[in-house]
Amino acid sequence: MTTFALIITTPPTDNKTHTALMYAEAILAAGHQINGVFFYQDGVLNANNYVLTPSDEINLLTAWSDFHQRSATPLHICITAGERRGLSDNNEDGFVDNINKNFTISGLGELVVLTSSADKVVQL
Amino acid sequence: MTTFALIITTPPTDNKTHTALMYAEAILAAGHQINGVFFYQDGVLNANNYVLTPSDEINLLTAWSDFHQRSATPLHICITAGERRGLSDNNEDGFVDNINKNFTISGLGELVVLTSSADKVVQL
Amino acid sequence: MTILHLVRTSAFTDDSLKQCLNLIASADQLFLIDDGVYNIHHSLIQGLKQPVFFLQQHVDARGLIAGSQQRSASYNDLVTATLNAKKVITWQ
Amino acid sequence: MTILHLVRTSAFTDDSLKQCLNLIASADQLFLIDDGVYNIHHSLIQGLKQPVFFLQQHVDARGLIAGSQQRSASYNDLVTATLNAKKVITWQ
Amino acid sequence: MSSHQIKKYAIINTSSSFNSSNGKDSLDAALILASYEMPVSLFFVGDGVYQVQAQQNAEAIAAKDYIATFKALGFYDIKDIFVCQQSLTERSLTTNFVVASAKTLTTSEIKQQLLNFDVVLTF
Amino acid sequence: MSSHQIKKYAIINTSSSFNSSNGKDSLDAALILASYEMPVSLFFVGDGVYQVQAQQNAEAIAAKDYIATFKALGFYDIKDIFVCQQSLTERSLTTNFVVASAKTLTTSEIKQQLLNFDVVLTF
Repeated sequence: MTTFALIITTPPTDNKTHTALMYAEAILAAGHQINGVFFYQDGVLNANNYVLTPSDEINLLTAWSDFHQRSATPLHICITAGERRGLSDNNEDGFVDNINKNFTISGLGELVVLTSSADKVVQL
Repeated sequence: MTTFALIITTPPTDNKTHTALMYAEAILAAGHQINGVFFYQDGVLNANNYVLTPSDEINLLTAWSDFHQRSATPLHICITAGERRGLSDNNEDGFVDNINKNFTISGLGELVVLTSSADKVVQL
Repeated sequence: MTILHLVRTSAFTDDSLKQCLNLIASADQLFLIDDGVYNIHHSLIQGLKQPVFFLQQHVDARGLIAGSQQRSASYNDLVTATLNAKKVITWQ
Repeated sequence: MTILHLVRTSAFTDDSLKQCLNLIASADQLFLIDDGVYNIHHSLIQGLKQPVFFLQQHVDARGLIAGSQQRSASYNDLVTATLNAKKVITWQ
Repeated sequence: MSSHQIKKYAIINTSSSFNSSNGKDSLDAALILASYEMPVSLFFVGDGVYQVQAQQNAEAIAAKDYIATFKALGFYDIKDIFVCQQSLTERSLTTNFVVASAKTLTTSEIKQQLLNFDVVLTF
Repeated sequence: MSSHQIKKYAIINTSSSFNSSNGKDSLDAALILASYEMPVSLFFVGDGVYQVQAQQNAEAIAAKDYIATFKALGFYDIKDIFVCQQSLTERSLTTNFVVASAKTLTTSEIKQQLLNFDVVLTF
């Protein structure tokens, strides 16, 4: 069994993000393990509870959440990148935490931990 | 006096958006009028109240808000594009309207109205 | 009446400038802004018949030195260019 | 051990494939995914020494017909290619 | 502020089918313009020519099949669909288009066409 | 899950200075890797070579001046900064770099260098 770390930098409006999910599924299907998926840059938008997609289109938030729940794969978001793009873990006046609970709030340090501990690092 | 309609499709993390603001300022400084700015695609992220930027960087939400308040230029966001990117005018459980009050919630129809009524249309 | 073409990307990376030059008419204007100013040193715009303007602030930000064939412009000049054109096409 | 190069963009629009080919070693592998599959018909990859793979689903989605010089692959093949390489470089 | 009037719109598509949301967002804009009875012509240049190719299958990558809507453009009175011949040739593509009414034009012909419009948008 | 270990990282920068947040996001990643004592080498290829040019002035466009931080990379023990000679030449650029320790390499030399790393990231 080989361990993987994935880095995702594309938003849910970009089909490349679906590719990343399919690749993650294929890793698990082949019997390997993903130590964690790190969402950076526009990738953090995948964790936004506020994102709505029309009912005839794939909802990547639902898809990632389902992936997490089936596999227990940690999904990390870079909170600094998130704050620049409208994600917030703040519940004070005028704010509601909009980061989906299937994602873990992390910093760039987690990128280092994940990529240095996995056998394979793939950026998608 | 010439009337302008501007279409902005770039997010606040992209310096091209600052260019658009500087261009809008120059239009007004030259004595012309902007009938409206229409934010489409990733441009809608400019209206997100949740976006935080470090204190040593320009905050485009503040800058657009200030521009609106000084000039009364209407700033429209395409709500469909917004919903795909984490903007919400919903105040139900788990949501707080995060669209800045200096922006008007609109649909693509407003793009038609603005561009067909202005003397000049510029997409930035 | 002419078309004002705004080019916002580097032709060393993408093909926006190329698409623009395929469709620019001889009476049109080319205006380089944002990363489009990197094109002041691109072979595609050497010897163009059309006047080529660039936003001076965007050249300054990138530490470039413009050649003598292209013309420095301000945001106010960009507004004027818009007024003088029938319409604008933005290549980004 | 070799490098697996993933190319995700069309070389007709941007220069990712070109950057990749500048740095690909003769023992490396090239794997086209996403818009990178448009490159199956680009002159840059004709006659390459390295094997060129493409994700069949991504070719199908775009209505392309692959030539015989490139090799159809599944996501499972992409995982295998990752396992067989020492490291991966993603050009996007 | 003047009320809106009829203007002629050109939309130039330079993006491939699925790499960004440009293709779909452009089509949405074209349809809404048409619903306001604005004349709209669509141009496909550069990688935009991939959008009008037949045999695409968005479902293979779980993408929205906005391509299918091209076939319905006639119902929206969008009749002018122009595809750049040079861009097709560069990409070894045929004129097997998803919409039968699409016509190929040379870059010179597109340049001439562009004189006819009041507003030009690019996606 | 194994705990993390020291790995050698290469970061390849292909983006220009200000068009996207890639330049700054890449530098942030490099600095955090260095703070975890991972050896990091930076490569600048394609339009990435614009990032290391001297005389840039981010303030002229109200951008964050992350370029200034390149000068401090030595303090973070990031000593290997490699710039693609071919990309410089194509763009008519000089070797007047913002960071004195930057070295130019040919594409063949970069290809050789890449053999030395465990992880390669691109921005």
